[in-house]
Amino acid sequence: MVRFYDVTLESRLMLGTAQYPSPAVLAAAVEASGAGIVTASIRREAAGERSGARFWELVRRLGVRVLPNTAGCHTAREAVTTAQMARELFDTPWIKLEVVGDEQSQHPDPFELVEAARILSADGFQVFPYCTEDLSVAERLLAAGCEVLMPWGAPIGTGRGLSNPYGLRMLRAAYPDVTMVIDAGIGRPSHAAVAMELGFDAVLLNTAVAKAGDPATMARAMARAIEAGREGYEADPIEPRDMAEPSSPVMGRAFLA
Amino acid sequence: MVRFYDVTLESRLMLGTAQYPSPAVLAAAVEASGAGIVTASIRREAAGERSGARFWELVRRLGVRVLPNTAGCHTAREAVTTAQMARELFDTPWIKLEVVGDEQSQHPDPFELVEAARILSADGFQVFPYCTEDLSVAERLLAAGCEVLMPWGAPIGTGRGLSNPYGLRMLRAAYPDVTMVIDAGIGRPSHAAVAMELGFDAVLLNTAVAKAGDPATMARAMARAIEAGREGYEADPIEPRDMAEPSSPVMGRAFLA
Amino acid sequence: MVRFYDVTLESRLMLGTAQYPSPAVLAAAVEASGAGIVTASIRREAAGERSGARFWELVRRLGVRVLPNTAGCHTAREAVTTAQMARELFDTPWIKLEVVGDEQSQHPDPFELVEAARILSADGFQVFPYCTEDLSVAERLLAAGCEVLMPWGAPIGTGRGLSNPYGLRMLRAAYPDVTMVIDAGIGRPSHAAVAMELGFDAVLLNTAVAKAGDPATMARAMARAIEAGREGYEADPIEPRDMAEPSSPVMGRAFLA
Amino acid sequence: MVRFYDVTLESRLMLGTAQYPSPAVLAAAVEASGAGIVTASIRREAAGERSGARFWELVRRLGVRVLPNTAGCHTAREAVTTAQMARELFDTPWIKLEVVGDEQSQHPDPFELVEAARILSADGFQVFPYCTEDLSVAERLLAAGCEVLMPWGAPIGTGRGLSNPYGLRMLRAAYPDVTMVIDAGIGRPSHAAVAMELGFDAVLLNTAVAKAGDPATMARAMARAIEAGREGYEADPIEPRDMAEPSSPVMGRAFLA
Amino acid sequence: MRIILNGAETEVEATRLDAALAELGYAEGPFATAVNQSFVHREKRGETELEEGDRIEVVAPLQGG
Amino acid sequence: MRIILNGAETEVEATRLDAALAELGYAEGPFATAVNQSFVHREKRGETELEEGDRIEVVAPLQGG
Amino acid sequence: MRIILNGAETEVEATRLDAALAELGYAEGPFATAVNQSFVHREKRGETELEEGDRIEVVAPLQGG
Amino acid sequence: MRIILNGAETEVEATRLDAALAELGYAEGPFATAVNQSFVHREKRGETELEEGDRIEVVAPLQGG
Repeated sequence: MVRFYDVTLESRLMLGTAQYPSPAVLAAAVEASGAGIVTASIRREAAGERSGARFWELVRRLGVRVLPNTAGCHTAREAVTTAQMARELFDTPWIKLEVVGDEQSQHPDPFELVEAARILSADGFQVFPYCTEDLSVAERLLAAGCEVLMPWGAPIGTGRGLSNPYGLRMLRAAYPDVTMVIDAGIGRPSHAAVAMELGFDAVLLNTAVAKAGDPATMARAMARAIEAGREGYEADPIEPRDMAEPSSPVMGRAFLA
Repeated sequence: MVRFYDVTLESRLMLGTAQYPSPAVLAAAVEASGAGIVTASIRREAAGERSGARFWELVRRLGVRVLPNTAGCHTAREAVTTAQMARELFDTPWIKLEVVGDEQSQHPDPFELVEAARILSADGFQVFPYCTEDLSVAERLLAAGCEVLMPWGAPIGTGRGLSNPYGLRMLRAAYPDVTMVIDAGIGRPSHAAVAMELGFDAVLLNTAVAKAGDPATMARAMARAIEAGREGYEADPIEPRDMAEPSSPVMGRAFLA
Repeated sequence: MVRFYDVTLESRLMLGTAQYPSPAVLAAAVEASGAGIVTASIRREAAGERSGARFWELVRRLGVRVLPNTAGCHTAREAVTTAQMARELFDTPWIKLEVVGDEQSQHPDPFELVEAARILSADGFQVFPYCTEDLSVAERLLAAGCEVLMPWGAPIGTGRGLSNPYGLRMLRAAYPDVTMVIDAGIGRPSHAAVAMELGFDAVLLNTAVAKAGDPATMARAMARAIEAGREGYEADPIEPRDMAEPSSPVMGRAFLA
Repeated sequence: MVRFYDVTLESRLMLGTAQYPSPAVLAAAVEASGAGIVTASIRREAAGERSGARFWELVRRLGVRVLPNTAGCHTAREAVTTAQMARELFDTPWIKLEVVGDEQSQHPDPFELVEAARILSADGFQVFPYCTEDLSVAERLLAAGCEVLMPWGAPIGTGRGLSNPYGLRMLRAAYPDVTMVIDAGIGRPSHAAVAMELGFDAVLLNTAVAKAGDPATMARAMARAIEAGREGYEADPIEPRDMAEPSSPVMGRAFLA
Repeated sequence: MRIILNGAETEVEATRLDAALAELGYAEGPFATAVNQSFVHREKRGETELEEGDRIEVVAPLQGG
Repeated sequence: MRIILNGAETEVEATRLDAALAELGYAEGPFATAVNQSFVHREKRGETELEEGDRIEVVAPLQGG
Repeated sequence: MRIILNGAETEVEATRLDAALAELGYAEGPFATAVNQSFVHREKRGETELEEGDRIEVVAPLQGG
Repeated sequence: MRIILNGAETEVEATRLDAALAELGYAEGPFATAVNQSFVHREKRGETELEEGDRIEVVAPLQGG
């Protein structure tokens, strides 16, 4: 069970809805993933276009919560307005707050991010900030009112797995009671399992599933890996040892040489 | 589905039976793992001791196949005699062939291993050799009649995860159709997932489960990680990328700056 | 040749002066390192204590430039005052600007850091900010007037080597013409070589030398590793390949099988 | 100082002579490397071809020892005959014994290798076997009379750095007094430094230097990295720490907040 | 009156946001609005006067990561 | 006759393996045997003659990895 | 007058920084000063009046990383 | 007599290795020899009789890794 503000969910996987080959594949992936939350975005719509309505209808049928994002925003101001529009559209106080420094790396801009988080929290939003493993930024986001953090694993869409596991471990240790979701950079199930073994509470995925050869199977694989990593974390794993030791008992071995 | 000689099984996890806090915990772990195969060993028994019988009874009740091993053997001769005794005891042609070079690292001795594999295969055994990622050794084991290979992930009991993923990848690529089981060295679910993502067919675990704080939960975690890794392998994962790419569409973004 | 503001130096190693077993060992290490710059700090001095004077005398005799730091500062205000006192004491516009978020991890606080960098640059300082690999922070530090950046390799004193080589690579690529010094986290010569192979301009070391069993030898080793890494970077290294390729010619091989 | 049989040398770098853009570049690289030993091969020569003589003349002028190899051999028999021809040509009892399992990966074949090592050692050769990190193979090579081992870092020409540092560390620990040279797989100076920091005695390089954009500079870089790594090993480096600690003293810090 | 609708110059006769949207063809369906980079709540559209050159954004839900 | 049973010197009167095992108390239960490092099949125990100093191994199943 | 010198309460008679430092025994040697968290340049010490409770920092060079 | 020289069929009149090499044009310069996969020492070439179909290898130093 993982808590996001006043909501408690079973699944520790959040799934992005972009980049799938078709709405049907998206729906199959969401179902296979067992995700309780999907992310969504907003964009300009021409009069009579109706694509927003179709997407909205699709999401409704999936029966999952929606976490709208502020993708593409570079300033606090843009992000705040985007969040306000998203709140009206999706009818939720939740906002995945993305304020990025450049198009190329899509890295979070901590300055604009913290400012936007302050404004939005004060305005009643429940902010899920996409951030780095920076401890000072985390501290300010929490002070701004965030009850969830979404540190990146690696830049969006890279599929590299965790770039800085040591830094993420320090972040986890610094705020053990804050819900933290690894967002972005996951490519394979093992990456997601590592994130969970480090003690993170959930993982948000998109490209790794949407662009896999078989998105629904990958969605299920990710869901299993996330559960596996969580259970592994909870089951108190053995520490790595430097030298080998036999696992079969050596006492009582028959002497046959 | 994974094939071990003429047997085809659903589960890709093999579980060792040593080092559990109690028989009850062992039984719970086997059940939680869903393993279709457990490993076992043999040792000297005093007259009237009955501990062998009790273990045998326990294994029978679990309803799984047994893969006996030749743990602790240092020469082909020892291993052959041990295998023959195990065949009589466990009533199976299967033998997990361990012939190790020293007590400390428990590393496979390729020379004695290949010789033992030749003798045992000729004698009707179905040999599961515990080996390294060495391509020449693999070639000779296959020539000796082995239809399964069990390359180590890392030395037994270390829980370090794969020491040489590159070498294992080369071994997998060299013999894509041979059933290969990563045996030893796994510590966490993510390690098992990595092994499966490299295309290995199954994983054998013991210490990581038996010595975890909660063996049954860890057993289930490992089972999930193995399935996750396999599905990830089959679902054709994305390639890691060097640079970020937004997952939300950038076209049509509202201009709010 | 590496440029720090208006000074150009041969050596790409900066050495910290703390934690040595004795002043003599410090002096030997500085000499063995060939460093052109050492770092220093300031602290409260009791009347008549003279330890500041003795340290100052030692540094003078070493004939190297001094880069004073603001170690231990947690706010821009503290750092600014510390820098001003250091400027008077060391008679240099250079300041290694450290503004850290907590005692435990000594991680740079980007908010206080950027503010202090703005104030100090405007006041005529030549600021060497101790920062992370964060691209947005780097951008603001450069905008504040910094002409050198000092991203961490890993937290101070950990000796782990680079925690996030991918992030550091992105930072290097984003600002190819800015002098960048990897500061903190280096433990072994190979760590320093890796930093230089990534294209960084210099490395600042302290604990790895001061706490080594033989500081002078380690200082020389680090100096060599830094040169080696730099030359390796400049010599255009081969790309890693996935598969082997014989280095001895295969054409014309005698047929002896 | 490193000992190869009855010869003791200053330099811990051996350089291969293949794949350079020209003999002049080869000569410049050897000189820049300070290597005391270069490797060479043999091949079929047509009557009147004289290319062997020209190469031989070049090597002579370099004033370094030659370690001929048996590159391309797949069986003990081939390797033995090749070694015998090499001994006559190069007038040295030294032979770098390569017996590889396939053209693709150029991995050492332990079975043919050990047999060839036995025959050649008995015939008076001083054998430098190209092997893996396998402890049982090492044991047999030493028993065969080898006083030097040349475990691979990674497959020849891959430039990946050490594939299995843990396995190499175990090999080093098992035979601390045997001269061991990391042969093959090095791509960058830091890779060579890592090998030396693990306690290996020397490094043999070829492709990384010959195919670098600037071979002479890379040769010098590698030489420095090898010295750096060795000195780092000898200087007793600090252990990596998990959490940061300040390197500047915290006692006596001015209170300016 | 000339306004900028989703980045493109457009002529509208209406002077209030709700009327302008209707005139431009935005009828049903979920959409949200901003004028000159500030959000305009659905219920405030009727009282939002437009001026020459105002930048109006009309957005709808879209898949996102 | 003195034999080595699982590494320990032991006296037995029986001269065949099956009888020796019975004499030593190995009755029911799964066990397997080797004499002088060679496996002796369950059904060959009756025809296996023991000699002074023979090394007999009696093993049973055990948990293993 | 009571001041805080490097964190410790201290009495001084002097009312200007330069005189207070001399009174407290800071003579030669490199040191730098701050009063109430603001740097006081060496040449400004003579014109810096102290008040009851002022926090004075006197610092010197030290090894650092 | 037909031999295989470095993998190619060749005719020689000489019946000893040293003479055959001279006839084939191998004069000065460092080279080493094998016949039928066995090394023939420089000083044994004069006493090495060749037979029809013998495989002769003549090798010289070459750069190598």
